[in-house]
Amino acid sequence: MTKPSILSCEKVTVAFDGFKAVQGMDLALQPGELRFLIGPNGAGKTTMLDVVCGKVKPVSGKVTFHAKSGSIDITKRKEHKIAELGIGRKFQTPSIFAGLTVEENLEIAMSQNRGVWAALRTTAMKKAERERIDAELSLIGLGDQRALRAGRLSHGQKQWLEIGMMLLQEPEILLLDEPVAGMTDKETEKTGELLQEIVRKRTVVVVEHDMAFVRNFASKVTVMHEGKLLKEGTMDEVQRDDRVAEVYLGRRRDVDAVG
Amino acid sequence: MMLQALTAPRTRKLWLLLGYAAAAAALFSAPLYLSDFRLNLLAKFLAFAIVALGLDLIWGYTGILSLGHGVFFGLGAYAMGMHLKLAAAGGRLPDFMDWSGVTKLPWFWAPFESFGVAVLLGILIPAALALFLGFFTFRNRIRGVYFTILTQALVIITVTLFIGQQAYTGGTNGLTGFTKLFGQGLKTDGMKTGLYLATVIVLIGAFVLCRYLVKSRFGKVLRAIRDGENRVRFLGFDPAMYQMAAFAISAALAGIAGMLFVLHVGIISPSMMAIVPSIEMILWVAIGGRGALVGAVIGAVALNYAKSSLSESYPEIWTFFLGGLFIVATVFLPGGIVGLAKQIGPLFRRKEAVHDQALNPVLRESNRSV
Amino acid sequence: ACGGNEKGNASPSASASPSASASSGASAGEGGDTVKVGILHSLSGTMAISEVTVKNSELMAIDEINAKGGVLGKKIEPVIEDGASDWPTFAEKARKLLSEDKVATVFGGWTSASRKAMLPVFEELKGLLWYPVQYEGLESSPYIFYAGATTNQQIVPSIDYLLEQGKKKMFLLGSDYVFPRTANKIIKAQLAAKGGEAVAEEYTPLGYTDYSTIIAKIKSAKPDVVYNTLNGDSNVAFFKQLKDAGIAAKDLTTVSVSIAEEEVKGIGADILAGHLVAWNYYQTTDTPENKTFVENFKKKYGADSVTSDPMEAGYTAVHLWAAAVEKAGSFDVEKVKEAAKGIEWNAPEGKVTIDGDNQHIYKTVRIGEIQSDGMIKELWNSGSPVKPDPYLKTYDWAKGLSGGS
Amino acid sequence: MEMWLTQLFNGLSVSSILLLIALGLSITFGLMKIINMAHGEFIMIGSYAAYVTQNVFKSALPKSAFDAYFPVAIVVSFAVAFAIGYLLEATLIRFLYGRPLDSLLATWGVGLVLQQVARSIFGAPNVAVTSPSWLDGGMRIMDGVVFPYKRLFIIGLVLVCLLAMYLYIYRSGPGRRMRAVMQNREMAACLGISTRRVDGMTFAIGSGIAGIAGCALSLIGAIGPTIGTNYIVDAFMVVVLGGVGKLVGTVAGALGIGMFNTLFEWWSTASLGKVFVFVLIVAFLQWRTMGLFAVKTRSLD
Amino acid sequence: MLSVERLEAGYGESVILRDVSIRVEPGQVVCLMGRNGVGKSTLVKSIMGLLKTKRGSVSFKGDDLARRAPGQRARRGIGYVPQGREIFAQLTVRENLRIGLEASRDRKRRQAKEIPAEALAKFPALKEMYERRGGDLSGGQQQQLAFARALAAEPELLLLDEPTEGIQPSIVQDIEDVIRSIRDEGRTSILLVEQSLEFVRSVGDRFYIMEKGAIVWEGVREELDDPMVMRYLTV
Ligand SMILES: Nc1ncnc2c1ncn2[C@@H]1O[C@H](COP(=O)(O)OP(=O)(O)OP(=O)(O)O)[C@@H](O)[C@H]1O
Ligand SMILES: Nc1ncnc2c1ncn2[C@@H]1O[C@H](COP(=O)(O)OP(=O)(O)OP(=O)(O)O)[C@@H](O)[C@H]1O
Ligand SMILES: NC(N)=O
Ligand SMILES: [Mg+2]
Ligand SMILES: [Mg+2]
Repeated sequence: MTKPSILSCEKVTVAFDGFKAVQGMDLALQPGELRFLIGPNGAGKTTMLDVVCGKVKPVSGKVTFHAKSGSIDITKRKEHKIAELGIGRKFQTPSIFAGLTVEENLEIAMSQNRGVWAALRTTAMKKAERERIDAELSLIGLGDQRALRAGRLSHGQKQWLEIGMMLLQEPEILLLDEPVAGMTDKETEKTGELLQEIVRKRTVVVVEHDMAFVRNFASKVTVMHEGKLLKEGTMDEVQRDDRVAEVYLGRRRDVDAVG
Repeated sequence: MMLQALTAPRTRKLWLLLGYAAAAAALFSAPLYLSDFRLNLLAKFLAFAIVALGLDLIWGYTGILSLGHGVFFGLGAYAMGMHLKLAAAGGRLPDFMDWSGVTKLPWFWAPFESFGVAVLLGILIPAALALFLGFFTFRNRIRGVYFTILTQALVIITVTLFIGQQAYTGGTNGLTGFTKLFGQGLKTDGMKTGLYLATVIVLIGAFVLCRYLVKSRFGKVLRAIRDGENRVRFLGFDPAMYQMAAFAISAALAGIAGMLFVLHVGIISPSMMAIVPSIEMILWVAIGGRGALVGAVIGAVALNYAKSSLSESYPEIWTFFLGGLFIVATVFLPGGIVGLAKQIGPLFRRKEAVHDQALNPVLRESNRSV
Repeated sequence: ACGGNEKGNASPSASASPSASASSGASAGEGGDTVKVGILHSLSGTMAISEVTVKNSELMAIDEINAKGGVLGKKIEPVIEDGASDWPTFAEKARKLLSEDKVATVFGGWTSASRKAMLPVFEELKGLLWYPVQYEGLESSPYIFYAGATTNQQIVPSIDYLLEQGKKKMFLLGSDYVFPRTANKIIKAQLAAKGGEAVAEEYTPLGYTDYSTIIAKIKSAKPDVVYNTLNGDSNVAFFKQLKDAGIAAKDLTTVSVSIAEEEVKGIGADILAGHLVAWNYYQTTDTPENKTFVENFKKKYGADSVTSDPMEAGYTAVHLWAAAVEKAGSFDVEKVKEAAKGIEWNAPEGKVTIDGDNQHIYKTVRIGEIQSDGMIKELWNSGSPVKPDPYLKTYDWAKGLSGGS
Repeated sequence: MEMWLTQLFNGLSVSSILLLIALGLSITFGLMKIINMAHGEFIMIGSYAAYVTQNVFKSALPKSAFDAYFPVAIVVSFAVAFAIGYLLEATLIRFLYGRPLDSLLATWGVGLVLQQVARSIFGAPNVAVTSPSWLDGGMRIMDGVVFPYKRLFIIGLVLVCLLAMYLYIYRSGPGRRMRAVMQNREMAACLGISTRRVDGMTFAIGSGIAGIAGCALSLIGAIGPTIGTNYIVDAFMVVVLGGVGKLVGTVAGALGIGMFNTLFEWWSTASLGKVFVFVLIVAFLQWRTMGLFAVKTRSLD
Repeated sequence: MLSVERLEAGYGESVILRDVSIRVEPGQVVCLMGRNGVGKSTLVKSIMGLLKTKRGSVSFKGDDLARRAPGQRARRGIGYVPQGREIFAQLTVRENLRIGLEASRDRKRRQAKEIPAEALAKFPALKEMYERRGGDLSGGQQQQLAFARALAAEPELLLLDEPTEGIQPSIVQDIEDVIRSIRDEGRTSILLVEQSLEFVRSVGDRFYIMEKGAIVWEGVREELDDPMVMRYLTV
């Protein structure tokens, strides 16, 4: 805990009709960190991301975003304000705008003035914006589909599109919920490389179940179980933990053998 | 290759432009070839087309179904009606007030003495009401049918109040008996042609405005809201602001249409703000093809034309045909009249409607939002 | 002539519009051996329950006239249009009838709103409208003939009748629209001047169907009479529910001004028996003309069908127009109007006369009681036709009613 | 005291009628997501079915049997509306799943056609149904407080319909299949459910219940081609206010609107009472944006 | 068991699959691989009957399925775990499973009040969530539910579209075990769409690789070597 954290969650508890999905969870992120959040299905990972991006309000606990201008209590902000602060989110099931073209999806996601007036006055994309989108399109491999309605993309292509949108949004903190689900191994690798690229400029939290992926790219891993923090540390430390093995990784497999 | 890519969209644009120009020319020259009666009808339909444009903006593009646009239409119409009534009264009290025991012109009637103020209020009052309603509902994230029902409640509240305040609104009879505009007789040939042409110009203006809106980034955000309101939120936009803006613009257009309607038809009464007219407005857009501005215009004109001519030809059973038309249109023209152009073998395709996302994603998506 | 519709002749419409008649010089509605007239009622929508029967009686009158050789030797050809219970549609169709079909006259309308919507069209195109329903008065357009009762031919005398019977406390119940509100305003002034009392005034939205609370209010107000200006479906709900609440005609007098034989049929005579109504005509009205009228009507529309006041008014209107045309010797609107002044005709309701001053009609007022067979028994009548006074100028107590001017 | 009792009963009675007209819609709209603008016309069908049944009894059976017509009429109303609903589903509605807005347009057309059919068959004016004598009069609770038998009967009928619907939807195999199909038609099909049959049955049941409502309403209201228009808005209000897709919501919606309406109407006037109720609905939705019993989901939208 | 011959299918106007032929023999686990968007899910949907085949045929146990609706195919013994889970969100876990029983060919089982125990044996965690609504479960829990739901009807052919997506490693192992045990029992054949090479190598008997809507490679486990992978599965 040398550097001041950019985001800190303290004792966050979330309940749905009495069911506690997250209980007293702590999480602190350093600027420029690539953090992996793992844990069994239903551990509360997605819910935790929901809290950070404002989708779910915790019943108790504090979530503080340490911006340059000062600390901000996230739990009191509306979603779009949180997004404006610089917290971006990719959802577990791909959620893109099905009726818009691939290109339009990216255009909207692109960092910009998001007020009504500004939008009313913008008719055509500026040259710089065009170029950014073109670059993004080739990065996510959807150049040929740029004019296609996004609803017609395959599952994996939608994933890519959403990642592309997140990158154009240029958030300070990027929350990725299972970004490589449904991708081929090679694509997974490519995504990982992309992540390392991104993390130079921002902080990233990734929720994943693909251990090979986690292993290859993670420096620090947080393990959740039943809404609580189970273990935090390097991948090696986590792997060696018996409880993690028991509830999450599985008994037999030697994780080192993966890949 | 390069050249082709450049020219293809361009020629299409050229054709489109040509089409618009031809349509505009046909409209402007209508007084030359249409009878008095038909011209009056067309003028009314064109006024309806303006409401349809606004509805398309809020429904087709933003995915918000308002069954309350009759109110906005009516408020605009009443604004103009009040002006005309005062003009007809020529400085005295409007006749219905007189009979209702009102002795002095109510304060809120006074501003409508001026044509300019009346027009302004005819636009601003609907827009302000829409903003007011939108401010609460959109910020509270009232969506889908819940919003739709809320607009129906708005209709019922407004209509009941207008009926109840007979001394100030003319009650169920509404406002009629208009005679003059700008001191000129309303029924002179020159005035009628002038009003018709004014309607054409306003319609074109509204069309250009809406086109600009949907092509701008604002329009893209609206469509994004239609597809996934929350997702838009997490991108940093405040959907409520966009929805409010779209709703208010849409209401203002309805108000404008209402003003023109009164000038052509000579009556506004609460029944024109009620549930049925409000639903009919939606039907125009649906038949024309939502999510396409031309569709809204075509739908409003075509459907009203069909209604008029069907009821002229079969006065006793025309609702059979009109109802049948709706049924056939939804089953066989899911994209509306405009969608018809885009699909050739609809008969065969309907069978796989459930899986057929490719057919018309806009349609499916906007459908989903209710 | 074309009723002063200069544009109709001057514009090139004849060549462009397929429906425009080729003989552009011909008189209004005249084409060879026939003359067109418009019939404009709601044949669809919520008002069709009332208006369709009026259309039927008007058509029957036309048949009768045609059977006798028509008017001025021409057969009448009705052009039927549907007002669709929508007021702007009434205006649209009126315009169509006058300027496209060039009809000689129009019979139509029921609600005041529909009449108000048509009025400017008739005044603009100088066409003629015959309006067959009782209404709230306060109107006198030079292009409309009012064949139904105005307030002093129905409301006012019925209140006088009730007061004479010693019924002073009145509960005013109406649908929320112009006719009931205006009628009640008049009634309140009349009661105030003549020692009666309006204990309550209630309006329910058109189409309202639950009267339990209203009935509770009636119970607690304990009036002598419920003066009922409800319209349409609401009447069915009100009377069915009144009966269920254990209130029969013997317990509480009601007087209705919008329930005629047709409505009785739709509510059920068992429910309405004993309740009072006020009109100018009943199926039972004892005149030779009515006998044939009812007979012919049943012959044409079935033995089950009944006749009612608005139907009779519509029927009478057609005959009055024909008489006026014959007298004028022309279909020209202005000439017909001129000729119509003072025309008398023996209608099913008795002798009627067109009042030249306001184009209303002298009508006999009748209070009746609904019988268990669905017919209405006359209890009282005004003896002679009452002169129409749409603005109630001849009634002292009505002076304060309008705002002054 | 007696006024309170009467008004409480009236409130309950109004609620029961609202519930009756909304129950069928809670299926066709609440579960199937068909914006069924022809719902009012199915009520109308039920009323006319009662009228026809009555006429048959009048003309074909001895006078003494007349009073028995009403139970028969309920069954006939259900059956006729059910059959027409089934037919409609098979020929039209099935093209409209997942397209609620198109369903609005098409069912609006269906409503127009059905009204015209009724007008052509039965004539434009209203027709009368004579209620059976055993429903005449009322139960005397105390001096000045009478609970009409018809109202009591309707309350009872609603309870029976409600119970039957509850058992069917939430406690039976067909009901489970129905809910599965309504939530995810494609997946239900993939799991071996005959979606065509379930769809047809569901719409037909919703229509049939509207038919029962029409039959019951013939006791206290008008019977004419356009009576559906009197009920349609209220029916939607009830279903939506309670929370779309929840039977308990529909009950709550009906009770809420019915009670408040009666209360406001007592305090003010029928028109103002209506305004108050609708203002209250608008205000209420600000607080409960998805109705009283919102269906909560984790999904993004 | 299942034989797809020269299938052509797609969405509306757009044809995705061209001339696709695959076979699944009884008791086999056949794996279908390919990059995102090549048409794997489309093929599975066509087999299930969710998409209309434009040309070619799908036959199961010797019958042509062309005219059969998805429900009929399910009742003939095809089980389906779709990509994206498609849980009935408003139904409880129990109800979801009971819907799964609908396709049973055994009448008793179809009308059973309780979920047969062996259907749940492979996913014990579900039992604890019986009364919760399907939509409330986490992604991985839903995936398990979808799997169990498909197994409830004892299908003869199971179509699995990326069943391990979003599943925690230990359960992926369990699923692997489940698939293996199903294979060992020999009563159910499996067509598995899967991205993880490691996973398919450990359970698959035969392999198909797709590219742009066509089968470009087929073979057995030993033939699925690194050059093959490099060629068809890298980006
Ligand atoms: N809206 C809700 N209502 C009820 N329960 C919920 C809701 N949202 C989440 N839960 C429950 O909270 C728990 C945590 O869910 P969450 O989605 O956060 O898990 P997760 O760690 O993301 O799992 P996975 O890896 O499977 O995606 C789960 O048991 C889930 O069922
Ligand atoms: N509903 C749809 N409408 C139109 N086109 C679609 C639809 N779904 C998929 N497609 C198109 O079909 C092609 C194949 O999609 P499919 O879902 O079969 O891919 P996949 O191989 O399963 O990919 P993934 O691994 O990403 O799931 C894609 O190019 C996609 O654009
Ligand atoms: N004129 C009437 N009764 O509305
Ligand atoms: Mg998750
Ligand atoms: Mg796939």
